[in-house]
Amino acid sequence: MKLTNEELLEMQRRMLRIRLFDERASKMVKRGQIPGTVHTSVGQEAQVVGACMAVRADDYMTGNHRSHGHPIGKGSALGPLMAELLGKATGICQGKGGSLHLADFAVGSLGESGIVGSSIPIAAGAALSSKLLAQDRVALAFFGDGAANQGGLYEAMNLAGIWRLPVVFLCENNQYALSTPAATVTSGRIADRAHGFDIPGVRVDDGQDVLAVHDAVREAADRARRGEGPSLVEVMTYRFHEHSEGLRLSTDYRDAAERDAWLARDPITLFRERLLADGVAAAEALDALEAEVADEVEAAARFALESPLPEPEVAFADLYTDPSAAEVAA
Amino acid sequence: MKLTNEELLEMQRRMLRIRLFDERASKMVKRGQIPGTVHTSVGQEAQVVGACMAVRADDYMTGNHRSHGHPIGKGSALGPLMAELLGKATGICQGKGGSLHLADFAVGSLGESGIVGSSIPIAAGAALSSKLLAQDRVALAFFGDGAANQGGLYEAMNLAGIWRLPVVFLCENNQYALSTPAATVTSGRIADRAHGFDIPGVRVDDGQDVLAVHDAVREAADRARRGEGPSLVEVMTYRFHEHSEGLRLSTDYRDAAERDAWLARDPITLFRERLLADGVAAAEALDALEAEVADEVEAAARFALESPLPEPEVAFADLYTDPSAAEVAA
Amino acid sequence: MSQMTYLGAIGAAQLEAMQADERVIIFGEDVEANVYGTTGAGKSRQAEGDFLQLFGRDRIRNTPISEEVMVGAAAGAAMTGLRPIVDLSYSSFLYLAMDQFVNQVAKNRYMFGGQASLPVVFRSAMFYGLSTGAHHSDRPYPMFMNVPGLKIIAPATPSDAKGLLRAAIDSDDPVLSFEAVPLWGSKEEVDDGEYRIPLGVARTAREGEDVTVVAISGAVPEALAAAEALGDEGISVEVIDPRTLVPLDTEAILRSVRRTGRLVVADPAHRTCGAAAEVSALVAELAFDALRAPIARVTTPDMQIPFSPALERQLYPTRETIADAVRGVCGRSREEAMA
Amino acid sequence: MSQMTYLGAIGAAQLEAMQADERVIIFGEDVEANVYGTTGAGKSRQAEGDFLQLFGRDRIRNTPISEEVMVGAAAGAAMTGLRPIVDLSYSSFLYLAMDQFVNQVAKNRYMFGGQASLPVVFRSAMFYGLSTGAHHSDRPYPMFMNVPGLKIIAPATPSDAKGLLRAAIDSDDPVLSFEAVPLWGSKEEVDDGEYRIPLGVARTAREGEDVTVVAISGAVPEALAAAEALGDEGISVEVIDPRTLVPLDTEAILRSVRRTGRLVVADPAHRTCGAAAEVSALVAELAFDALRAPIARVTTPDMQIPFSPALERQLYPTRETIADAVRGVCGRSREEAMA
Ligand SMILES: Cc1ncc(C[n+]2csc(CCOP(=O)(O)OP(=O)(O)O)c2C)c(N)n1
Ligand SMILES: Cc1ncc(C[n+]2csc(CCOP(=O)(O)OP(=O)(O)O)c2C)c(N)n1
Ligand SMILES: [Mg+2]
Ligand SMILES: [Mg+2]
Repeated sequence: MKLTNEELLEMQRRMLRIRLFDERASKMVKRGQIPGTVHTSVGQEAQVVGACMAVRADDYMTGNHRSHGHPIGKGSALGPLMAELLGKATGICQGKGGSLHLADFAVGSLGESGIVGSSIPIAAGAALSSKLLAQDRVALAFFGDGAANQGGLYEAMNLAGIWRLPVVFLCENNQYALSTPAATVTSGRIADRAHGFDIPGVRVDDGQDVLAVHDAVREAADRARRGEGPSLVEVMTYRFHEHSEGLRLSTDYRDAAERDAWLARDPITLFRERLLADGVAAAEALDALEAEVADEVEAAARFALESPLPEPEVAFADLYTDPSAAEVAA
Repeated sequence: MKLTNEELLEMQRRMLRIRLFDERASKMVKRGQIPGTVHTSVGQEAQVVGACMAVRADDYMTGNHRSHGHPIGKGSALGPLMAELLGKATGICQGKGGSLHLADFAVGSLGESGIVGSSIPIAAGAALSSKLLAQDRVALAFFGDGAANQGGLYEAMNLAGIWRLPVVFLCENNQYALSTPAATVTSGRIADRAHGFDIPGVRVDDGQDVLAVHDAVREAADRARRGEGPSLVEVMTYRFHEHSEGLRLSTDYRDAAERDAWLARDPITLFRERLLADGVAAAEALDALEAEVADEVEAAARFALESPLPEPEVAFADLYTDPSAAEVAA
Repeated sequence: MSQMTYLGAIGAAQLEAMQADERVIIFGEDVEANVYGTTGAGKSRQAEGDFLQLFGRDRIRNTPISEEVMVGAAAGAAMTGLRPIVDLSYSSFLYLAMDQFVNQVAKNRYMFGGQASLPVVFRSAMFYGLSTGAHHSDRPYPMFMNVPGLKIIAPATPSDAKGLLRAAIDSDDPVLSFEAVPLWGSKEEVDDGEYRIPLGVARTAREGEDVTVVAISGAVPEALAAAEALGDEGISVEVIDPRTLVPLDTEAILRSVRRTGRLVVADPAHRTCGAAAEVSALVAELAFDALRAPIARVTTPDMQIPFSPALERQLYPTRETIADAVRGVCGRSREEAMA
Repeated sequence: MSQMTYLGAIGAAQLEAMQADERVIIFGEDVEANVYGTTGAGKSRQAEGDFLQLFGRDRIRNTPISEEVMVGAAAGAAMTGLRPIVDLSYSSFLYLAMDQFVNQVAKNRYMFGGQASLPVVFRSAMFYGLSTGAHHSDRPYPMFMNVPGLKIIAPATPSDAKGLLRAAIDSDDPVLSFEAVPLWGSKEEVDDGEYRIPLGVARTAREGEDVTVVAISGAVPEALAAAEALGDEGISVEVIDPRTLVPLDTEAILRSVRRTGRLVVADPAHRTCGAAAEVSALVAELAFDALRAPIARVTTPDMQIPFSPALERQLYPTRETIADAVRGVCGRSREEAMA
């Protein structure tokens, strides 16, 4: 698919946003500024952004615990996301969701899920709305290789298959679920699992290449929008950080040589080189882009740090739309 | 696979047992002698017996709501089964299970399940025991085409795949789940769904042929016993009765021509013809076999009808192994 | 007004709602054929009340047997503009979708700081006392009552079934409807027009002075029958039917107990941590001073449900066991009462 | 005896049981790497307590993220000769396997007329108060208490954790173990030898005269702290830790309340139909005559758990809220107490 230079640069911008946002968040965890933990998408930016930019701004999206990349990739403003990680009143979820449960309905993000695999059926439902209400929207469901062993995925693939729902099931295969190598707990190839459901299943072997991911997802999204039903896209990638920030395992579950080989293929560096080689932008412009994003992330961090904590009574709002029911509950 | 004449006749015997048992039970439902309802395997006898006789007497088995055929196929005595359907004290489960929840541990039957799909993981667990305790047993898991859309099946196939558990997943595809045609709610072919899990998935197109079923399941069971892991066998068949006895739907969800075509292929008649043609037995011998089974079923019915109801306090036993806990509960 | 069964009322509420709002859709296993008769007056394809013919396959959708994705997809659809009614048939099947109920349906609005609303109704029927065995006989509303974010209705009469279900469909919050199969055939005069019974408002099914019986779902007619019998013994029983379990009309219960000074709770669910426990605990905390006797619970004991009628029959609250409990809290033995 | 943490005690019980019986196996997500540190004293592969090294991959098994089949397969394995311990990590993940818990694990023995026994333990950890958000903070034991056929332990001290878990593994019935992460680091002297604490026997954590506090899991240390503070105010508090929620030691609770005449229940679960409701209802039914004041529940309100510590902190029972409730049932305001 031919992308404009602007689109290509926007890809790089969003990858940078994810990278710098997550690195900043990582630092804030270390400094004790973020309660709990976060799961970064560092190393997986191409996989996230390639997919998000292959769908429209108003398309639906669901995600998982590795949660910041998805809304950022979909176009969320950074400030309210960062504030959410800090549990601030200005957070996108008013501090109620935290890192694991980001949602930004303004960009179609219907929610990241802390429960592995649990948001996949939600995407199928959003696709049903799109179809019945003629919204012409696609639902993009992100989940990991670990989640690919949750039964709900197969129920969702089947339902989307028979109802020809516009869903793109996107498996982020970073080859590990926490300390567990996918190879030891996954029988067969994930992409192939779609075939038994009469659904296209493709694997993007180089998930560090944002364009490769984009093209595969674009094809799936176009197909979905044409009313031809769902697809499964499996993207091979790697997380550069530990499963979550602060987690330290004594076991070396990832081979050093393997890790080095993947670390050498940083998706952002690779794409920068490509943009330069293809003459899409000059080095200065790309440097400027990086600086711009760095400023943006810094501003988001400042916004988050300076924002107030929510008032305690906020804990008692928003359980129901109906305030009288909430009162009874409290 | 070469079967002895005795084995061939035993197949016919067990098919007859299922047929006559279920027809008898059907009558007893109509007469109000059986509380609740029953789901018969009439028409599906070849699929049940072909599978059950492809495994050993001490192999494990789990089933579903279409529940009598499985234990009968596996060799259960008929009296305690029939008594269970009537809720009698002499029932195989003391009247606590009823038709939906037959279990006969003596023949490896670990339980039929009223919850569609829910017993499949149990079979995987039994296979794990077999493997770790070196019992050399296979676990045969029966479920319907409807159950093939439950996520638990895929979790179980994956687990059995990676752990190379000796499981044979046996899908009884009678083409309908209650009033719902499998074709309308099933994306793709069920047998093919195994492939994505790196598991052999075969379909027996003529599930009215007891030997075809037997051979496919035998191959899967042998493979499992050799330590090579699970298989999925899908058997195409048809139920001759309504979903459950007494159920009357105004909708004609099954096409008359389709039904007639299947009814013409009665697995018991077909096998009788084959036994005659192959000279395995003479007509008189087969008639005698039928009469014998009819007597057996009649005796079971009599046993059931004449058996006493359980004493009310039986309701308060067997929740826990530990009687003191049960006391607290009561 | 016209005579309507409980089951007919359930169908009528859905018919009204489907006609009133195009965003209302129904999906579930075998809903096209209306196998359970819960979406129409008759089962015939021709009769009025055949939803498939009235509304078509877009809005009446057979699903695969996939409870987890049914519930999750309904949540996703509700978050994006539809107002689904999900027919889960037997209440015992809800467990298959428990993660979706607890982690998505109940939590999404709250977790996302109010960005989502989930106008969705999950209907299921409690087939108990009908020899359907342990896998089909559960009455699992108490575990859902322990999940903040869900609303729960449990109607006991045709009028309430119609009005509560309609209010549930109108609600912008997720509602679970637990319908009692033993009541399917019960009949009464029901308003043919559109009406809603607000969630969270109890009904005084019978007024009385000496003792309050809070009765839930299928226990309501049993409690009324007990009250009738006790009236002859000179015990005046007030029967309160909460109708909605979440939000619960605590005030109505307290008001009654403050007057009568005695409480019996009749609840077909299992005993431990059941709905009866909650009602009892509320009263022991908030109306203690008015209490003149122990609070008695009449529930299903903590046993699974056996198949044989010889075993099952004894397990649920009946007019006899409720009456005995009432006599107990009134300080009378059955013998005294009979004398 | 040696100093042991709660987490260490959990590891010790499993180590003992694994050594004592070859049929005991452990499976769960990331158990090989002992990600949660619950199967050994240390996390190092070399240290004693590294189960993978001691017992090998047959008996320590990493699973896929497939809670439903994990629980179902454990049930099947338990029915056929193994004695599995399933590590489900967070309690909030149990919902994914709810059907297996309720319809298979709890029912199979009963439904099959005693043919099956299910010696299996399901461990999970309640990560609450730790900013893990709504998807990781649940304390769902009440819904399992409503399911007949399961046993449930909820230890509050290292000694109890070791003895109860060992008894659970020895039990021929299925046991759910709810472990409180806020207590993981708590320490005490624990018997190094093998011992079991029988299921269904409460522990009097502190003796007192004026009021009984039944405290569950993480609420136990809070209740003890409250008791300490109240002692200075002249209120003598008895603290009962049931330790096992099913079967519940009803007698111990009743005995205490009959003496003190007052009851507060401190329970970190959600309020409606929670464990506190059950304890309250039992007492309101069986020790009513001894009661001199309303029964107060101190629980988590019926809200989902927000992420921000500014919001979350206030939700769980604390020494302050427990003390306030005790003062309340003793007829004293906090102001009076302070004066
Ligand atoms: C249902 C459920 N089970 C277990 C967990 C604990 N957990 C959180 S992330 C994770 C690994 C997920 O792996 P994968 O899906 O591959 O995503 P990744 O972290 O690799 O991006 C696990 C086991 C969970 N959150 N939810
Ligand atoms: C989890 C669950 N959902 C729904 C049902 C209701 N139900 C019982 S049998 C049945 C159809 C099952 O179809 P299939 O698996 O094909 O088996 P068959 O009856 O055709 O042999 C349904 C929907 C159930 N028992 N359990
Ligand atoms: Mg992964
Ligand atoms: Mg079928």
